[in-house]
Amino acid sequence: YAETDSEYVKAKGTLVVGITVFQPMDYKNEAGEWLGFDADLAKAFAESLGVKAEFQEIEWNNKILELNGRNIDCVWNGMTLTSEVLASMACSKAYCNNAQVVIVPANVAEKFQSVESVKGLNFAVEHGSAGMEVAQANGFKTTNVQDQATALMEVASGTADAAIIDSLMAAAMVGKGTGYENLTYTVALNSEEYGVGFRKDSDLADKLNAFFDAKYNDGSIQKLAETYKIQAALIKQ
Amino acid sequence: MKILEVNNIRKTFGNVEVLKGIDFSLDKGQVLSIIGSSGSGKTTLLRCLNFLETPDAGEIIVNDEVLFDAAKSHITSESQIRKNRLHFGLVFQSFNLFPQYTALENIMLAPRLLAAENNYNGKSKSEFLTQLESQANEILAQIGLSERKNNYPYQLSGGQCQRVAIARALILKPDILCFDEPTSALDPELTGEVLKVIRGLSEQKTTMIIVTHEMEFARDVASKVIFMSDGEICEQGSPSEIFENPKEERTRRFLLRYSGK
Amino acid sequence: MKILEVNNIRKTFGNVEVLKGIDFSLDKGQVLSIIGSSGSGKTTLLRCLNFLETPDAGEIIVNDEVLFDAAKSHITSESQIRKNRLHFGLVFQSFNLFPQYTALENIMLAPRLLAAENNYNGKSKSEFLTQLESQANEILAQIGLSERKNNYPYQLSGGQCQRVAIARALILKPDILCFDEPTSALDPELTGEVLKVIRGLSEQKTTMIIVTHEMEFARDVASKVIFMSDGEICEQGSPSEIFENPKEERTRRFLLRYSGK
Amino acid sequence: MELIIKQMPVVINALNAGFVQTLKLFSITLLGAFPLGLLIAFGSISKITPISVITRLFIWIIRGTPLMIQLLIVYYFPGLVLHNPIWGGGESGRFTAAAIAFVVNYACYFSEIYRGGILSVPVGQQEAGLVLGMTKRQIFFHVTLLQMIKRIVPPISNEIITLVKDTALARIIALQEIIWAGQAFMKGSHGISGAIWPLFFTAFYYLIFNGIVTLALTKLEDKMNYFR
Amino acid sequence: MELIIKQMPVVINALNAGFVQTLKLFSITLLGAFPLGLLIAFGSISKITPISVITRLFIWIIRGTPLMIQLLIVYYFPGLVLHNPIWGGGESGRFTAAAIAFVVNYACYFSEIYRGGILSVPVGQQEAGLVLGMTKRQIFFHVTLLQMIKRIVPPISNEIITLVKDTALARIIALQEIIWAGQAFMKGSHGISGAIWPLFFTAFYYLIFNGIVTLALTKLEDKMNYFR
Ligand SMILES: Nc1ncnc2c1ncn2[C@@H]1O[C@H](COP(=O)(O)OP(=O)(O)OP(=O)(O)O)[C@@H](O)[C@H]1O
Ligand SMILES: Nc1ncnc2c1ncn2[C@@H]1O[C@H](COP(=O)(O)OP(=O)(O)OP(=O)(O)O)[C@@H](O)[C@H]1O
Ligand SMILES: [Mg+2]
Ligand SMILES: [Mg+2]
Repeated sequence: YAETDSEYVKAKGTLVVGITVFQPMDYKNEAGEWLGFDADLAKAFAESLGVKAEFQEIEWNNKILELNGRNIDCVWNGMTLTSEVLASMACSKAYCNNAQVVIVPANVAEKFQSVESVKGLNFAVEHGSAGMEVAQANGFKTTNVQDQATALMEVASGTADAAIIDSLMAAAMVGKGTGYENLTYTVALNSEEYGVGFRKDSDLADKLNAFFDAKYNDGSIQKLAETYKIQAALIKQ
Repeated sequence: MKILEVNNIRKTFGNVEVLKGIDFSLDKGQVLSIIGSSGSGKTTLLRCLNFLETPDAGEIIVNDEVLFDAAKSHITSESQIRKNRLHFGLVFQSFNLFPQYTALENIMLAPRLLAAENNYNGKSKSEFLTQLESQANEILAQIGLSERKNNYPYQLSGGQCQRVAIARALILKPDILCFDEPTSALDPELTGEVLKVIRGLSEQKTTMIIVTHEMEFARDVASKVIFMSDGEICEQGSPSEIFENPKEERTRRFLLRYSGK
Repeated sequence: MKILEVNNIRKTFGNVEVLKGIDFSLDKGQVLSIIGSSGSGKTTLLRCLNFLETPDAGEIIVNDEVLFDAAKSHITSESQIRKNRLHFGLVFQSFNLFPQYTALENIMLAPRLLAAENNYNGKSKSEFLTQLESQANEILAQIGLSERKNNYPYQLSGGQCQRVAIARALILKPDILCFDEPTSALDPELTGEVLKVIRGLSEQKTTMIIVTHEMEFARDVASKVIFMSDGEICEQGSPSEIFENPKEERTRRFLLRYSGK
Repeated sequence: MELIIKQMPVVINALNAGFVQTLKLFSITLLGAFPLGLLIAFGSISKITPISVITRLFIWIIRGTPLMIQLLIVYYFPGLVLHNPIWGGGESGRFTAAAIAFVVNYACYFSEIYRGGILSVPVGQQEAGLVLGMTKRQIFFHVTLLQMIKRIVPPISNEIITLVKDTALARIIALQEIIWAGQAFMKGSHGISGAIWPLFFTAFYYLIFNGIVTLALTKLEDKMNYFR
Repeated sequence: MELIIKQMPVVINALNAGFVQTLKLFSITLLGAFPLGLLIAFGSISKITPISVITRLFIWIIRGTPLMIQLLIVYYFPGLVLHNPIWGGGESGRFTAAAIAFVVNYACYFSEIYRGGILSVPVGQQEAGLVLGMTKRQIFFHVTLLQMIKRIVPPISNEIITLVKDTALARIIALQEIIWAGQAFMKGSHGISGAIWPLFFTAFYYLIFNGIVTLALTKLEDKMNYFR
């Protein structure tokens, strides 16, 4: 391999970005093109390196395999910086705030507005996710599923009482005008941050940090955040 | 003394009339040989006698009891048919021994099940079984297979299998024992031992109907010969009448084919 | 005029000696019948003559040419064996016709492939094929199957299959045509037509070796009979010598078994 | 390498737990599909046309779609479409749903094998029984059944071997079988994260499981060889 | 319901795209596994003991482990352990890896069928050829081959039907086949999110695909019935 990760990426001319479908960070428009807050930023970052961004959907369970096996170059997909993530990847600074929120059917939402009130519920959480960690920390009963979308479906199908997912995702996927109109989100169980993951020892994490600083200073990140209505969650760089 | 009377048996498969009115009768202790070319209906006739096929018309009378009357056949119960079958025994061309049972078990299975239904005719089960086994052993000795009684069919030669099949039919003491080409699935060398057993039975005055292609044997052992052709009895008579002075052209032509000249 | 000489052929499978030194000879145009009980080594002997088995000892001489000498067998090339085989033809008990070819194609396949290797002996391909086909048609007429030539084996009766197998061997014009129980897989009724064809060949002075259980036929058609027992030639001679005055006790006992008395 | 040796006991423990789920699913599928398959087979050769037509259509649909989709439908359909989440969300509900999907799927495959087995016992065996005055019931139990079993052992064996591997599909509805347990170490579990070897290591479990099942089936086949 | 009708065209489009991947994988697996299976079959009946032992061991391992794990190993092993990510991360690399895993897996299954087919042609056919002065080569091509093909059509058909459904496994390495495409609407894709029906709808694709394949195979079987 090339000396550093950035040389490796430049040599092949593409930055392969590992993603899953996650509104509003990464998703496809009706023409089939990738867009979203993360997707747009990744395109810009790749451009700054002089390479092309290539988006690759992955099985979220396999993200570390994908990264270490060099099938992708980074995981940039609203990834919460959990202790496990920090331990196994070289991560950028946090760029976005997030919270783990409780999803329940809208018709019973009133009963579940506090951490205390949701204690007895049966939760669906994504296996290995920040949501799972929070649930365990609170001593909740959980069922671990493959991804957050499945966790939502578990609540919709009644196979779980509630789910814990990212607040950003919740904002985009549940409630009026979404596919899950009968669900809503209530309590936030923690606050946490999103970051971008690279291979361990990669120099790209630092390069991305510098890129974030520059873009924050010229105000373009803020504008992008407004486009996707997540300006409230943005972290100052 | 007439043991069997067959009147006007007809059988149609689809729109092919396979039996076109068969009439014949048989006296107790007689041996009847049925010969005829392939497809003439010999097997179908035996199957009718054993109630494996239901004739479309005709009667079957055994010992003056009407076992079958086509006109009433639809009201005959399953269990009545079962009883009727026991007047006849049938030995198949391909033996049809039960492969999972030894020779002895093959012979004892049917009488054992039958007796179990009737509470062993008032005997104790073990008493009955002892009696049955000694009876089976006797028959095995008669057919010369005492030493192979604990062998499975696959361990027996074709000739031995056929002899077990004969024993299996004999133990139920049928009035009339039928054979459908009992040696045609056998090596020529093994044919002899089966024919010897049948010959022995005829000497003991067992009433038998034998469908066979062994012309020499048919002539030898039969008291009466029927030549079938195309679903009809073309000619019947004593062996010497049929084999030495066939009246019908068809009979003559059929017999000629066997010499290969 | 001697066409075949077999000297001291021995063959062992594992540690069973199946052929214990077979010696005999045959004149051109003679018909040899080999009889003997099951397991006596008749099939093995035919297979040795056709190079399907390699004898452990002995010689096979055809027309004074030594085709096989056990002492030198290891240096014989594949293609030499192929050539040697063409002196003999073999008709199997179970016909072994090629199921995917019609009767005509079965007969023509081998000569066609052989000729293709030799550039059709200088002829053009189409000229050769026309000749071959008319030759095949001639043989088909001879065995009485002209009308069935475009049928596949499964559409033919056993007797018809066996006749095609004979034609398939004949078209290669072997010096000696061998038959291994050519009728024992057939219904007795179909046996006649095959025997008739073989009889026809013998009338045309075809040299043949016939392993058979059809005693009457063997006696009829053979100019010489060998009785094998336990891997040895127990007795040989003219048909009347063997069948009417067998010298050996074993021969007598064997012949008795065929009558079923 | 050293790391692997240190992690080994933890991993083996977790994989064993996953393997227990695999094993449970395997056994219950067999126990359920054997009798259900026979029932379906009788349905498919029934002389009552509607029954046989419906049964055959059902078999065709089940055999024509991936078990993966069947699992998703069995588990999520009641809640999502019927608004009646009968399974509950716990591991035991998932297991029940998985077991039902597997049993039904395998029963359909088995039923076709049974059908072939029943039809392949020569009719001469039945006729021999009839001629000896036996009832149809007696013939089925004393003559046909064992011969049928003998004939279906080899194809059923193939299906059982396939089942060993198919159990892995249950992870689609989050049943934590052995591959799930192996993958957990990639994401972080029991204090180990980013370890791939446990996932590949599950292959050995399958090989050994498979070997044992194959051996047992060969034994069974041998046992049936006392007759031919 | 109305919503579904509105979403239908978009969903169908996306599912079609996924189905093309399924179809491609299916065809390439067959094209590759047919010849490779023959090669492996020859290896497994080779008279050179090391070759036959190694080939059989290989077949045993491949048939004894889930295709799912084989997919994971083929795709991730080069990069993770050999530090040589030969597949790249794109869809085409994933497809190549999936194709290789499928071809090898199915070739092993096919090889066992070929082996059975070769051994089941009666030895009398060979001997008849020899006695007529044909070479071994001529016998293989003019006598044995077609009979072998006839015998293996039914078991190969079964495997092909299984392959139709097995293609779904490729999603484990993120190959976007039809079930993946169906699931995408749960997460949000083409402006639709939280829709479950597209996933269940994929079952129809399988049923139809399966029906067509079954029909084609039955035709083929009929064609081989010109002889027996
Ligand atoms: N179940 C059946 N359905 C239709 N046709 C039948 C059936 N059984 C027999 N046949 C036909 O009835 C005719 C007589 O057959 P059968 O078996 O009685 O003849 P056969 O005299 O015993 O002949 P073979 O000597 O060949 O045994 C044949 O044309 C046969 O094809
Ligand atoms: N390939 C072989 N391997 C081992 N033993 C064999 C082989 N071929 C034949 N034998 C044995 O050689 C002996 C002679 O067999 P062969 O087939 O030549 O007898 P046969 O006289 O043709 O008998 P039949 O009349 O039954 O055809 C038998 O004991 C047989 O089991
Ligand atoms: Mg008949
Ligand atoms: Mg022989």
